Amino acid sequence: MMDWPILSWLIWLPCAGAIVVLLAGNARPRLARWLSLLFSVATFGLSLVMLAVYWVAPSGFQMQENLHWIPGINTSYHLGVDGISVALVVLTAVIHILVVGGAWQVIKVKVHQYMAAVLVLDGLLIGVFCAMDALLFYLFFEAILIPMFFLIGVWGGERRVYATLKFFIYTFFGSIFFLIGILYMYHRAGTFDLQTLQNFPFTFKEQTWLFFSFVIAFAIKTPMVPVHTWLPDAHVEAPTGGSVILAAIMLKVGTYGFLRFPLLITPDASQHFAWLIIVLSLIAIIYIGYVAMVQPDMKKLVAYSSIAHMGFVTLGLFIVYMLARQLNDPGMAQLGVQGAVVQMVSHGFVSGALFTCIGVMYDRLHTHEISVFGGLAKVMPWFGAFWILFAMANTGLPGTSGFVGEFMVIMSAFKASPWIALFAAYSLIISAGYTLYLVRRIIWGTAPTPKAAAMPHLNAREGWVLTGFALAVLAIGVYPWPLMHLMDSSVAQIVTHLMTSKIG
Amino acid sequence: MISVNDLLVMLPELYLTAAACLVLLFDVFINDDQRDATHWVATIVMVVAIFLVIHGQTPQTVTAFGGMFIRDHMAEILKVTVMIATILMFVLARPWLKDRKLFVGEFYSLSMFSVLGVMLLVSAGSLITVYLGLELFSLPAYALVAMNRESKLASEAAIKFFVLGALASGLLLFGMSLIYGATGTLDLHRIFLAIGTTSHLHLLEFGLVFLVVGIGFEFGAVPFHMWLPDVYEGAPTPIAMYISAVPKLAAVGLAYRLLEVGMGPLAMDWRVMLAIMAALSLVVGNVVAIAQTNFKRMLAYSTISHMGFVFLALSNPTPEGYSSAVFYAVCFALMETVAFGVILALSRKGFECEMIADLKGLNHRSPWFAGMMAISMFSLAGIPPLWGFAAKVLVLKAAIDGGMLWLAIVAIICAIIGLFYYLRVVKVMYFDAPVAGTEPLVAKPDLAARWLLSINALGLIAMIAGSGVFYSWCLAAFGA
Amino acid sequence: MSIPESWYIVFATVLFCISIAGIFINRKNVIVLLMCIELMLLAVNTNFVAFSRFLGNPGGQVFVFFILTVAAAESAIGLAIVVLMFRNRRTINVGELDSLRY
Amino acid sequence: MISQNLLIVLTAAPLVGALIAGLLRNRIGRAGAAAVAIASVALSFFASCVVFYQLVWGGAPVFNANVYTWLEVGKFSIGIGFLVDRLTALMLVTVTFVSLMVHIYTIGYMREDPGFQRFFAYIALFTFSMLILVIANNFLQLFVGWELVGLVSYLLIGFWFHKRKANFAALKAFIVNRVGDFGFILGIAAVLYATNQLGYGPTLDYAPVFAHANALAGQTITVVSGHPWSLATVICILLFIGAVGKSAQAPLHVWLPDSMEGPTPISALIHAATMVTAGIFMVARMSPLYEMSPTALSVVLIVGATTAFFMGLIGVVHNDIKKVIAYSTLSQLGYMVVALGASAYAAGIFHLMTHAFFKALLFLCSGSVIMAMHHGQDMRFMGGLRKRMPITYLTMWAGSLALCAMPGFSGFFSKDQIIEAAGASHIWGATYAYWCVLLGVFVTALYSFRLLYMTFHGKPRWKVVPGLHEEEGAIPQPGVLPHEPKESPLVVTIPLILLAIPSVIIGWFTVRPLLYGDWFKSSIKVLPGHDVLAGMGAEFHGALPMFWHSFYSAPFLLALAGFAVATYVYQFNPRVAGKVARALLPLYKLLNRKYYADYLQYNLFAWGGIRLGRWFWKGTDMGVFDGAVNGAAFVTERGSRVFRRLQTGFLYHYAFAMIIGLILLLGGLWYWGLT
Amino acid sequence: MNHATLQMACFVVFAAVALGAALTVVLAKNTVHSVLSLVLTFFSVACLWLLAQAEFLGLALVVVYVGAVMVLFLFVVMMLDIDLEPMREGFIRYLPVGIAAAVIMLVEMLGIIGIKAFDIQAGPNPAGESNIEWLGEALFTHFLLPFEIAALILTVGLVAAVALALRVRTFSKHQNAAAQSAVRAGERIRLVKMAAVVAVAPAPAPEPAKEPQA
Repeated sequence: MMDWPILSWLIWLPCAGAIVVLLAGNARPRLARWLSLLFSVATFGLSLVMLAVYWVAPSGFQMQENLHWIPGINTSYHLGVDGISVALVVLTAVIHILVVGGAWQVIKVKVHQYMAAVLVLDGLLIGVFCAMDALLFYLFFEAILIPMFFLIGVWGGERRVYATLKFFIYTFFGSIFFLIGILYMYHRAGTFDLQTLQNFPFTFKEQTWLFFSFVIAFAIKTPMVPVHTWLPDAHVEAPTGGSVILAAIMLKVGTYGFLRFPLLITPDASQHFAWLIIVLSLIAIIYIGYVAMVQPDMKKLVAYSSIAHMGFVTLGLFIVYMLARQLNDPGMAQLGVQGAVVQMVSHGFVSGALFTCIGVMYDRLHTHEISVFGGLAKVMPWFGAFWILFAMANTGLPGTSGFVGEFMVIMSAFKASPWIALFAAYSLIISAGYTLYLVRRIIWGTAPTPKAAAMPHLNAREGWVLTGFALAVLAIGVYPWPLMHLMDSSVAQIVTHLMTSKIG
Repeated sequence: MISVNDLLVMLPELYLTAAACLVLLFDVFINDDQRDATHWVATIVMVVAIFLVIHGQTPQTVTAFGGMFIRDHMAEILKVTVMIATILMFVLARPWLKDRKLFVGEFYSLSMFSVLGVMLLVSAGSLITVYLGLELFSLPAYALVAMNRESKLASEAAIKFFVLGALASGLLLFGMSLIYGATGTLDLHRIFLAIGTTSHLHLLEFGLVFLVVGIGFEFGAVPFHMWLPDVYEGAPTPIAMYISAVPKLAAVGLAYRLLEVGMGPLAMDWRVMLAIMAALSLVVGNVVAIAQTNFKRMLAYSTISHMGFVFLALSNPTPEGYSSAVFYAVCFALMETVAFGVILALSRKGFECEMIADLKGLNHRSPWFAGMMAISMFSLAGIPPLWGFAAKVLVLKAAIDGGMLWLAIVAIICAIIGLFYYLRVVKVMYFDAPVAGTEPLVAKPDLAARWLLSINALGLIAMIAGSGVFYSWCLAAFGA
Repeated sequence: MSIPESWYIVFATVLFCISIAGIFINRKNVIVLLMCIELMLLAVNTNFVAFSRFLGNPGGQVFVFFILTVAAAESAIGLAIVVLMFRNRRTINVGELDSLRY
Repeated sequence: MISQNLLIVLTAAPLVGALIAGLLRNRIGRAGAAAVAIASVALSFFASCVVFYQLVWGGAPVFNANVYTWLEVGKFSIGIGFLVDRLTALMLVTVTFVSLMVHIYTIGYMREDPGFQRFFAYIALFTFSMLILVIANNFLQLFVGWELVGLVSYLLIGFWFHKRKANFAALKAFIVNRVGDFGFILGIAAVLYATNQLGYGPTLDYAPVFAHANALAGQTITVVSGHPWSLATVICILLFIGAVGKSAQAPLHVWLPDSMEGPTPISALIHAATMVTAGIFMVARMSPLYEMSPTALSVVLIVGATTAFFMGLIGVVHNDIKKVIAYSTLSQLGYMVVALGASAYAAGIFHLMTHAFFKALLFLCSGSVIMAMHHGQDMRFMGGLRKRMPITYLTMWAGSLALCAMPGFSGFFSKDQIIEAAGASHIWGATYAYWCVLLGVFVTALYSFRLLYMTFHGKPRWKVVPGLHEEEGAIPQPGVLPHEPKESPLVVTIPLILLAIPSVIIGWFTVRPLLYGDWFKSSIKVLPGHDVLAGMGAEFHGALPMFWHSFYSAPFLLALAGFAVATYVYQFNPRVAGKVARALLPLYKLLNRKYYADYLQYNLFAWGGIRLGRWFWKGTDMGVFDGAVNGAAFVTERGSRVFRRLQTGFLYHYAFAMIIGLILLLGGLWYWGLT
Repeated sequence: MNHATLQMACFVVFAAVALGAALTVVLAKNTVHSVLSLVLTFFSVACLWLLAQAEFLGLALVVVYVGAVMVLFLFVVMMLDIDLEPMREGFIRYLPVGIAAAVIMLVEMLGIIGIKAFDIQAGPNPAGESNIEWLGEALFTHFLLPFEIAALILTVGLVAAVALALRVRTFSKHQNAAAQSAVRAGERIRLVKMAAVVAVAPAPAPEPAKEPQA
């Protein structure tokens, strides 16, 4: 069992599926749909197998595969998962099933290409979370831009070209510096192996430069203020599936990168500049909250709220230095990191669900304008109920997944500094403000137009997709222990690792 | 003394010489409507030549004709790639040539002579062979550019190409003469050795500048790049394809022979010059490409920027640096063939697919061609998981290892700018609606072209996995 | 033999510079441009001849031999292109050759 | 022994009921939904009674165990579990009883509402949430319940979602509550910080935190550098901010009056009897912590006293029947908070319980009136209903008397003790609090009787227009009815009666055990220095002596005065009211505008926030951040257009470029490179 | 005047003539004059080479260049009836630029080379008396490969020039005997059956569909 290259299968099965789906051709959309569902479900099944295997012995990197890739530069096809990766891989697989389901009848042109892009994204994103080689990580990290570029550009809204070019070039802009950072590390350490790099004693000056090369990449991907402006545009123009993947998983790629690179490879520089990230995170939480409140477009609003929520993730990741090193409290540091990761997973479901909801509305009236909708609670009662649930999760209501991560981060932040906790907790107010203000306008009240009053009810497919999201959101909210247990030892290792300084 | 061994060492070259002459003759004796035979003969000749190069491989470097000719792995890699590119040109160009009544035997024989020139150039062991190889390669190229005799643009391109090429070779020769004067030998290896003892170091450095200028011209590096966009645009598309791929490979060989094999001890001087040219090429190439509307011209500027990348690698005068330069050049050549191949395939009688706007909505008309073009564009932009990414990584790595971090940063900033115009091509193909009235493309009857193009394009994906093997070859070729 | 080598070098250099100046001055006439390049080659050849003589090495002179050969072939092709261009455009004025630009 | 399974049933039953009523609402129909919800809450009530019995008379020990681990990170773990001591048990019974009553009442009240099933799902869900809150054995679970009740409150206030005002009221309630929760979660974080700091491990379980509360003494936390603050004070004040929000104390009270936009049953259940008292319960639960911080207690005291008096005043000028009761609720909550601040936690809880009965009763009565008035709530168009709805009339009188602390009624026992406790307390601010609560009695009586007179007495100010077309949920014109108002049906009146009974009598036999009998045992902890109840206990000789004694006390006299004034003004000489209002115009205006709190809230926070957001969005986000990005693209593109001009197309320029390049390289070599 | 002085005097004279002629090439108004000046330059330089005892190359220069290449140039110049006026536009304007470029070059070059280092006299002629023999031996031993390549280059030059310049006259009439003898009657005559009376002119056949574009 352990020798079977399950991670490779996880990565390449959907990619192969994409080719198969492409071969189905434009003329047979039904076939393309079913095939892609088949492949995404198969991938999910595999991810569950992986989860089961991992669960047996949850420590360290498991299911490793290591093949030479470019021996000349000592880089290898090195895969492996720890608890955090496992969680994110499963998240990816689940979300993609929901995306395929969500696109079922919505996508009408070039179905095969759409599905292929989604499946390729599936594989590549799983690849990001499995890569244990810096260059391989980068490969997946950047390759995901291509299918996303097409998703937004081909099936997107009116300003899709602007949005997708901006998205692509912006993120490329960040990641290319990251590439230089990787290569510089190779220059110094002679390897791309992440674990070796994590133990390599870079000097403080080097760490500083590397840190910024990492941060610029991941900050854009995450995205953090002030390099977030691509996200609202991309979201607004993206088709529903694209938005869901973008929000649910691609943003996590950025924070996952934070976790793997600056946190562990340049711990001293990270410690030194943690204030910067913390300040930016807090700005994201508060400032972006205000910006979100006044958006006239639902997708923009949720996009901005995503930025704010990712602020919690970066916050949780970077207070660890204050906790673990300055205050010597690894327990709280672990709480912070764990909270950040839980927030990642949770936000995956919550934002994915919200974008799916918006997609459902878009399919009916072909707009994201808030002012067009109203009184959904009456027009589409079940849908309204789902909306409320996800909106509440977005505001971090206990019992939903949105609460868990925020709670943990605030708890640990208080130890780092009450002020940080104070600003972070402001999210309670501001997120309620923008989310419920949105809810008030679209769910409550009355439909502003006869068209909005005559929107058809949720169909079974939409219902199932939303139910899937809802179950995940509630499950994590009510009983997050399994998720945490999955990651506990990995997070503990990370915290232990970053407690030791590299510059002695 | 010359022995049979010497001849065997350069068997592929000899074979190709004979074959080229035979093709020339063969073509004289056949009718116009039998010209396909010439095509296939020439193609098969090239395939056999590849086989000969590979088959005759020797583990060590072998020299012949008293060091005039060097057969090493570097040369072999370049030769094989050049021949692959030429075969691609042959096969992809055939329908295009036929449509334009340019399907003539001279096309094949001149191309083969030109290839021969490249083969001699990259194997040159002496300044003389370098020069002669260069000329043997470029003279047919000038003629090929002008091949479409009715075209005003083609003759304009040819005259520009020719005059500037002649100027460049004049400058190169001037440098050679000075180096000869300073070292007293034409043999590259002896020059290398003589540099340590010569009393005319200034003369040598002076000559070096001229050599660098000549090399820069061959690459099309700023400020010696001016010919390149005009030639790309003016030349018949298959020739532009050839010029985009083959001279770059030749230039890598040229640079290696002259700069490393010959002027190696002066590396500290020339690498700075290359670095400056690299930076200029990157900036000018990428920035100017954005404003282009002609696809070929855009590719030309993109080529300029890519040559900046090659220089980036060369500015690290180590086996790693050269390996990555070769890697990059080979990769670049094969990416360009795809891009040009697609527009060749899209051109029809009376319609030249040249403008970026001509690609509008290609995905609706022919998803397959659109896909291949997209692969090529992403690869050129250096986006993983395409081969161009591996090449970019290796080059950047070489630059960083060579202490040229600043240059690497310039390169990546320019790469960001460059991304824009590659993406624009993809955008036009995928996001724009087809121009009204353009019906779906019917598959070209030429299956060979279609297949070869597909293999080439898919190879750009597959080679990301094969990069390791290929890079190892390159490294081995430079003895690392 | 009493002529110093430097004389040849200076001569070649001056000749070279004249050819450069010629390129600048006679911008428009492509045939004069080609002739300037011939001048440049002449300078090169002179260099080679002189070096060869003073080094006592035949290589330089052999090189000159090849340069002459190649230059002849090159001229042939170049002039053929010029003729072609003239046929197409009825001019050899480089100043009118700007269809390909930007 | 209390069985864990019983507790699970107790807690989960309403949830199950809610899920069934909510998710299968179309399957099971209106009757089914009502039946399921009522059954589940009844089950819960029954279980609560069993638990109460076991704990109080059965000698069962305090139950404290986790059901499952919710979160575990390293050494830190939190579960979802139950802590059942007497405080909890009392709350359980109160909550489930009132909830049950409201459930039954709802059948009648919401009879015609299309959202009937949804309503039952909500209130059952609310009951579940409240139980989670009450039964929690750790801070996290407390917060979970805390927020869940907020959610349901939000849903219920906005129950009539087509009403714009209801929507805004719901939004406001949620956000204002969130402001409180903001403090609350920071308080929890501070608790975690403290436990971590004090070395008994990071934990949020009540038991260890309370057990080690003494260790907080002298601990400080540096928030503003150079000014170490007492850790206990920080914790308590932060937690109290939560209570301020949830229990609608000034200045976060603004949501509660607005929340009257919801259906009346939930006003009774949530905004009078249960949810709003969560803050009181929480502070009582945290008594070990609050005892460590006299500063925090002072803050509590002052906030409570202020609310008790000044919010009551507003009630005097309002005409909306539910709003008056709502302000009364604010005021009564203030009383409870005063009790907490005076360390008379037991008194606070006691008042909580009695208040739950009589305030729920008052609300339900007002609901009954509103039904009769066809959803008209303005008292100016009522009057003379005494004859038409006698049960409502009587029960409302009973509730009002309890509210006014008329001797013998339940409110008397609890409120009197609070006033006494405030008087007996010696902490900073106690005098202010005493005067506030004392004068509050007058105010309470004033508005209570005003309400009764305006509603039930006098001449009818409504008229009947038969055949009037009734719009959805409300009459078109206030005071115009389609037919005669009549007494509500049995499902409405029975809960009224059932609630009226405890409202009247429960004080008699609970005052002694609850306040002076160490009834709460370990669940409430009071430091000897603060224990005002102990001092009062010395003078307490039983309910009857207290009853007799009260006729000489200031509160009674004040209540009587309030009664007299109300009777005079509203029963006999209504014109006086207008005159007084004109005479005290600034004061009247101030009260009528609710001290401008809403005005501030609306303009400063709501609109201010939106304006700020717009400014951020258009200015910073699109202007600066995005402008930089687009600007870079623009510059590049322009640069491209300029640079491409270099390629002039002229051959000689190309040659020049080459030669100039050569010259520059040569020059560079000459200048820098010559070795 | 001894031998050496004579040589130096000759050098100076020929060099001066060569440079003067070179300047004329550059400056002459008429292209024909330029070509002729170039011929003069070649002659003078050939003489300089002779002075350097490179007799073969000196002669070859005259033979190859003057005899062949220059004639070719002249031929082209004459053949292409060129309007000279527009080509001299900006002559004066660019003159200073050209002079400046040349001067800068010259200064840089001479500055870098450091002429002093080459102020040497040649040793005895290594070729002995026969420059041709000396050269020939090198050419056919050590430089055999380049020699062959040069041959190829000439071939290429030929082919290329032919390919570019040869115009196949499609209208020229020439006999193809084989084709003539292989001709058949059917290819020349078409027998058409016609009705005696044509009732209605048949509608013109629809245009054949355009061949599918690919």
